Amino acid sequence: MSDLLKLSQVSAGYGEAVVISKIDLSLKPGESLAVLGRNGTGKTTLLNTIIGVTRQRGGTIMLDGQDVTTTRPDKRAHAGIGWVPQERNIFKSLTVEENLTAVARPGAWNVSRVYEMFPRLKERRSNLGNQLSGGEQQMLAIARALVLNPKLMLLDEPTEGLAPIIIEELLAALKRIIRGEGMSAVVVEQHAQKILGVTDNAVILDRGTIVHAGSSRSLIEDPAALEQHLGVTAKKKPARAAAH
Amino acid sequence: QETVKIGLILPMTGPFASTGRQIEAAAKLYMQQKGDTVAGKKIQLIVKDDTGTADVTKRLAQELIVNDKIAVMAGFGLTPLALAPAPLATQAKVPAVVMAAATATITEASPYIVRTSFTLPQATVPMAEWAAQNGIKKVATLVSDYGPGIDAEKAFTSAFTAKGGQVENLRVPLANPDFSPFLQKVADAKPDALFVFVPSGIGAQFMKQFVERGLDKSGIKLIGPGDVTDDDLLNNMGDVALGAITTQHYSAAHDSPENKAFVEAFKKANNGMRPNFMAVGGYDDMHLIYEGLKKTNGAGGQALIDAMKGMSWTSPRGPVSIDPQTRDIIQNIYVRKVERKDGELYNVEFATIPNVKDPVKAAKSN
Amino acid sequence: MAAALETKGLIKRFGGLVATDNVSFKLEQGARHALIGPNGAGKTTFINLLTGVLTPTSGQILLEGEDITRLRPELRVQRGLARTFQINQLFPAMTPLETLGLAVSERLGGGRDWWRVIGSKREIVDEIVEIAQRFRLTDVLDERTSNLAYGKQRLLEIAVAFACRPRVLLLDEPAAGVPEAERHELLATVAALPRDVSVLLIEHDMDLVFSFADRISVLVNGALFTEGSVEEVSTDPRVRAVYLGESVDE
Amino acid sequence: MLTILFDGIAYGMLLFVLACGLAVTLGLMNFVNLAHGAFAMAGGYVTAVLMNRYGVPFLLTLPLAFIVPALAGLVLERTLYKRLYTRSHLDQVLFSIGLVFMAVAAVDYAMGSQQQMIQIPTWLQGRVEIFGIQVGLYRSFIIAVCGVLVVALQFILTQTRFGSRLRAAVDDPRVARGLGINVSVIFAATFAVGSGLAGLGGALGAEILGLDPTFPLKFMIYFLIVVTVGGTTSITGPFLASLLLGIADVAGKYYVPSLGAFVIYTLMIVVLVLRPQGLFARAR
Amino acid sequence: MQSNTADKVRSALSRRGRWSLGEIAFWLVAAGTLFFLPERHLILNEIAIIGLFALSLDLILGYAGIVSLGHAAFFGLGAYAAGILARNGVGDPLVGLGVAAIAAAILGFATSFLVLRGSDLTKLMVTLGVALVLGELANKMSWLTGGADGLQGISMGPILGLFEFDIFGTVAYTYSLVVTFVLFVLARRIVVSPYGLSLRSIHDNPLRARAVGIPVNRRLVTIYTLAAAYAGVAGALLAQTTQFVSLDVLAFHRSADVMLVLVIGGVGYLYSGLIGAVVFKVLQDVLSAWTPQYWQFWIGLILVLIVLAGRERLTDRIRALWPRSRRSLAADSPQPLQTTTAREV
Ligand SMILES: Nc1ncnc2c1ncn2[C@@H]1O[C@H](COP(=O)(O)OP(=O)(O)OP(=O)(O)O)[C@@H](O)[C@H]1O
Ligand SMILES: Nc1ncnc2c1ncn2[C@@H]1O[C@H](COP(=O)(O)OP(=O)(O)OP(=O)(O)O)[C@@H](O)[C@H]1O
Ligand SMILES: [Mg+2]
Ligand SMILES: [Mg+2]
Repeated sequence: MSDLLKLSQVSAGYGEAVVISKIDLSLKPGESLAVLGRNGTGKTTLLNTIIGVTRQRGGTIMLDGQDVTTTRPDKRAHAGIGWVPQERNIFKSLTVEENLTAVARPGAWNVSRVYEMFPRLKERRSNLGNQLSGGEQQMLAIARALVLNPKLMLLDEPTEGLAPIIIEELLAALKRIIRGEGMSAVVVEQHAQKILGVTDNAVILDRGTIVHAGSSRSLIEDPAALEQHLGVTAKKKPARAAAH
Repeated sequence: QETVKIGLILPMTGPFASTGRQIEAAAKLYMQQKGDTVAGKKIQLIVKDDTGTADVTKRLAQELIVNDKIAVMAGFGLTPLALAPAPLATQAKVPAVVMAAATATITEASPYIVRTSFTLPQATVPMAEWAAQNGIKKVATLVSDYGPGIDAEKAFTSAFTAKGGQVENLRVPLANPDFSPFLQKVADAKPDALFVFVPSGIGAQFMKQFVERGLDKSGIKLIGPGDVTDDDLLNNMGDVALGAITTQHYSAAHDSPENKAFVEAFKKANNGMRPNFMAVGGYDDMHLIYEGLKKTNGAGGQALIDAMKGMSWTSPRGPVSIDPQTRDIIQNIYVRKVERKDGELYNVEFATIPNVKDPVKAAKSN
Repeated sequence: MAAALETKGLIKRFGGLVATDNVSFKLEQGARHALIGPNGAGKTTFINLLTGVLTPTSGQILLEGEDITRLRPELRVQRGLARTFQINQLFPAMTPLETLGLAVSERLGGGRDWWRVIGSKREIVDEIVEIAQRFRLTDVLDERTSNLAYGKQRLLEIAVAFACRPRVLLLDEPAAGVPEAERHELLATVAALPRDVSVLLIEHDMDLVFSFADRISVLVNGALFTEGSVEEVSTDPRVRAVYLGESVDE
Repeated sequence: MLTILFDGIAYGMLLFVLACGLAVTLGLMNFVNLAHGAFAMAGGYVTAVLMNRYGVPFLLTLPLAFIVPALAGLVLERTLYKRLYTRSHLDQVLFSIGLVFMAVAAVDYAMGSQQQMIQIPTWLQGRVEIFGIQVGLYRSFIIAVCGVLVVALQFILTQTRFGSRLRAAVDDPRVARGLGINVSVIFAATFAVGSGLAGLGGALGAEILGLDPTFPLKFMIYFLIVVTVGGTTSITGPFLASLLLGIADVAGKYYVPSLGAFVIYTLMIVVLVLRPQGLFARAR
Repeated sequence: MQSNTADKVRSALSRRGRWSLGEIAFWLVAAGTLFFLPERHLILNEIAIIGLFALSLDLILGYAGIVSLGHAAFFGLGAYAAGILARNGVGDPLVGLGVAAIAAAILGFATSFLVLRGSDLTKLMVTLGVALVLGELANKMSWLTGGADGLQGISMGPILGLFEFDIFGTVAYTYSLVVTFVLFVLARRIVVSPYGLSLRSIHDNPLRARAVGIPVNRRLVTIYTLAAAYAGVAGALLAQTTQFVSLDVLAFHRSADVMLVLVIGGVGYLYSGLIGAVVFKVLQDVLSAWTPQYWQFWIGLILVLIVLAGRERLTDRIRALWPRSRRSLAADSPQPLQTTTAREV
């Protein structure tokens, strides 16, 4: 099967600075990819370049066989990308429901279905965007991307600020959607352990370049790589802080 | 060849731009007709835009005096614009010829100020007299709430009550888009006539709303100094203006050969624009300066101002002279009524009050 | 001894919604206390009430025994109550250096000082350096804050609260956006504060909560649901049902 | 008494007609377009020129008074304004004031500095008596047009997706784009409509307010007052604010003429101090 | 390592206080014009006054983020205060300046409470309203102000009892320039102090500013009052050097012009007002001499072009002449002004 998303030699940055350089990536339909890396290594920049809101400096991006390198972000969204930005960016002067209806596109995911997934949002449907709690905003950001009915979801730290029980449900749902409905996803995460159980493949970014790529499974089983690139000491409970 | 410089300071932009335009056009027309040489010297006109702001007028006047060494300055569209440079005129002994500003006191601010336009009381008092003589007993006055408006109100009220009339005063803010509450008050008061003074640009708006409210039909006569029926705008106002009775020193319809020639030349030079009372002020002022310079052989200063005093000539508006005491103009005031003439609207003069002096200063000297 | 921070019957309504429902809560001196609860339970609202960003509909707030319910926010800070925000609240057009310098000099009463250049005081400089090093901000001190990566901004957010040298520190999801590997270090920095500083932590990362806190309160639908030691709360089946889910182990 | 009320309403509606375009560009798009008055002036001049030079009937000129400024707005938006959405408000102020200066001088050059007059058709002149009060026909006409406008705008903004998409695009254009909203088209369309409304307002208002090259500067303050007092998040806000200001102004000038000039300003200050987001802003 | 960082920190922080060559050159040139441009002293005087006026607006707009479209209220009040004083026999210019500053400061203090809340637009309109009301008052109180005719009969004594104002404007310009310089030095001192930094932080994010213990309202009130006093002094300078005051010292265009001047110059580095005043006035003077009727068109065009060419980039370049305002440490390019200040937590 041909690639849904293919990045070749993509570079991007802000102003003078180049933040990510020469990234190669590809993703088949129904496949999912975790993007890991320390702070400031360019994970967000990578996602933002795929959706097109960061200025691309070089390379090409193919979406579903089309070259979208110079395509406007809204066109890319129409072509099937759903985006959950890191800072959530809820439209603050729209109600919860308007946040959804303003962007919704026809398909399997409609407003009532995302309300089922996040009942909390239904309770808050007429709150304005800036009258939501942090976690509620995160749910809304995810829901908002879903009602676009994308082929490809770009999720930038989607579990941030969510209660453990919701994370659990969200990850389960993600798994279901990817496996069951053939949606693809690129997920940026800080919780390597959690996300690797969901995605098929994983890459690790460091200073704007890919320093590790492979299947999620192999990465979980490779604590040395995790330790080296992310500093994660797998499953070791850190000692309680000295003062205790 | 020596040059004599005349500094012309006018509001060329902003809300009073049309005043500046009329005067500039008239002054240029005069120079074009009479040539730019007087007493063997070349006349140079320097036009400056003061945007209607007094401190700018003053600075421009000062620069003209200090840097350009002008012999005489002229222009001054509004009262504060004329008052601001007055001390300079005194200090530098440069005559200042006021072409537009109409508050009575201006010429008292400096012995170097002469005026070729008019003073508001000069145009207003005859209106009061005419009204009293023509069966009008009760008048409501409506003026813009600023210096000249208040001047007009005072002059009219005192002259009209002196003749036994009854007056009710109303003032509207200068920036006032809608006259309805004031007109409603007038309607409630049911006077015989409404005396109105608003700056000329606003006049048209006022006229329309006056008619829209049906006040003309309820028998209230519209009277006032000529600003509301400014010649510049009158024709465009349409029928609403018909019948308004005003007193002023100039109408484009004034019947004299001098005026016919002036109006025609003015229109020709300014693609059809009709001269108004501002224009005639500018035109006469150039005449005054030219004649003055002829007498002084091109010298400015004290000699020029002395030469101007008492000068008399026949202007497009009729016979005029400069009062040697007050340096204000003495002129005929005409009572006019807006009528249609050859398909256009004009202030048609039907009565003349000859040789009117500024009543304020006349009262003082008595 | 009075509790470091105490609320009595605190209520906040947003229209019809009761976001804080009659909360009577005590933060003991020197406590390492965590506040957890489902999304939208009212945790942030609670902090906003404590710090004066919001005014309560009714109820009382006591800081070290003194009623501060109506006190202006900045005066609470001056009395030693500092916080971090769930969503970064920084000075985007200033540099971390300036941000920290500002916080330190304000605390030292320098904000009224209008005749001296800010860098001229030694104690200020030393403290900036100390905090910057502690939060690994030295390399970005001179960058514009809005250009920093999110994680650095997050660190700055916490560093600013530290710079206020609080006696009571309220942390609203401080680890959000911080990579897994660094979270524990961050919290260790917090835990290493002098013992007389009391800390209230809101966090959804249970690893952190359990390793940091000695006491946990659970807020659900605006009301206090339960309170107890780590052991008690983490094994409470009701807490599992509404909040923890199954995957959290202890 | 009732006449005063009617006059107040009519005056308020006139203010609204003039300001509603600004309520759209400033209020909804959050673009400080001080050149609003220039578009209004354009509409006024379209009507004046068509009527006076070509004898087109008043009513027929109105659609053109909408369309011509709307097209001008569209062209300017596509070429210039669009570069300024992301800029600071100060840049927007500077830019739009620059445009105003240019418009003022250009119109002055082309049309002269004097007042332009239009003759409204006779069936709109004069007054009739309804329920014992004298009402001006033209003012009633303005009230009617205004009513239609309010209903239509309110409908579009609250009941259609266009409205929420517009607000989304204003809140966060970058993310709105990333979520499939064609921000450029929405902004261009909205801007064009805002300019068109301004033009329509100028054409309708010329009869009462007069029309000369300084129009955009002279009435700028009034537009801004209406939009600020009404709050910038809706159309009904400015509408109600216009009514309030119109009635208060007319009544104030009628009953206490000596304080007439203060009424509208003081009212504005009081309202804004008590409700800084505007009288009818959505709860935030 | 520790001391190394400390040194860097110290120098980065105190860099802002040092006078750079660019600045010194600026003031030397300004002083030089006293000798080199004797015919232009009148307009230079006006430039100095407008520059001071814009500087005062910069204090609140550029540093504290309070936009104002009614700054002429203080300018006008200062002008009238100085003018009325001089008309009633107190002709000493410095006394006039002092009284004008105090009068304007009192008005500033009283009205500062109106601009603490609300969006930028609200602040614009409230300040505008204050100025308009004041203008109407001045019109109504013609017994005191001379109303629309303007205040006449101002006669100024010599400065310090030594220097009489001359018709060439040399004394006037020297006087205005010296006053502007002194007040500039003071303002410069203030903005690099911790107090000045706290103003910038309030501008940036008032919510966070409160959360580090800054009494936001009090700071805003003080700076607003100070800026009002500055504007009052500028107004007094105008009244004293032109010996005339009319209603348009309070007019809307006065507030609008000063805003333009400041924005042209670049907002937020104190020189903005001065540079803007030079640029704007010189342009206006040249263009209006060239085409008195249509100069506005060209000014407008230039404004549009300045913005399109990236005003902020242009002014950043000027700013770069001042080392303390290195990109990252500058009172940065104005943030997009928010229409709502209600930031959600
Ligand atoms: N708007 C911007 N302007 C300039 N530089 C930026 C901007 N946004 C990010 N950067 C820089 O780009 C680099 C990468 O940032 P990015 O946000 O992509 O990192 P990230 O991997 O997502 O980090 P985090 O885990 O903190 O979210 C950082 O060093 C940051 O300083
Ligand atoms: N200004 C407001 N108006 C109306 N409702 C509000 C407002 N602010 C917050 N809320 C509601 O109050 C509830 C409590 O919000 P709060 O931010 O305190 O939750 P939280 O416990 O911090 O949640 P999270 O863990 O998601 O951050 C939420 O449901 C939110 O929608
Ligand atoms: Mg990121
Ligand atoms: Mg929260």
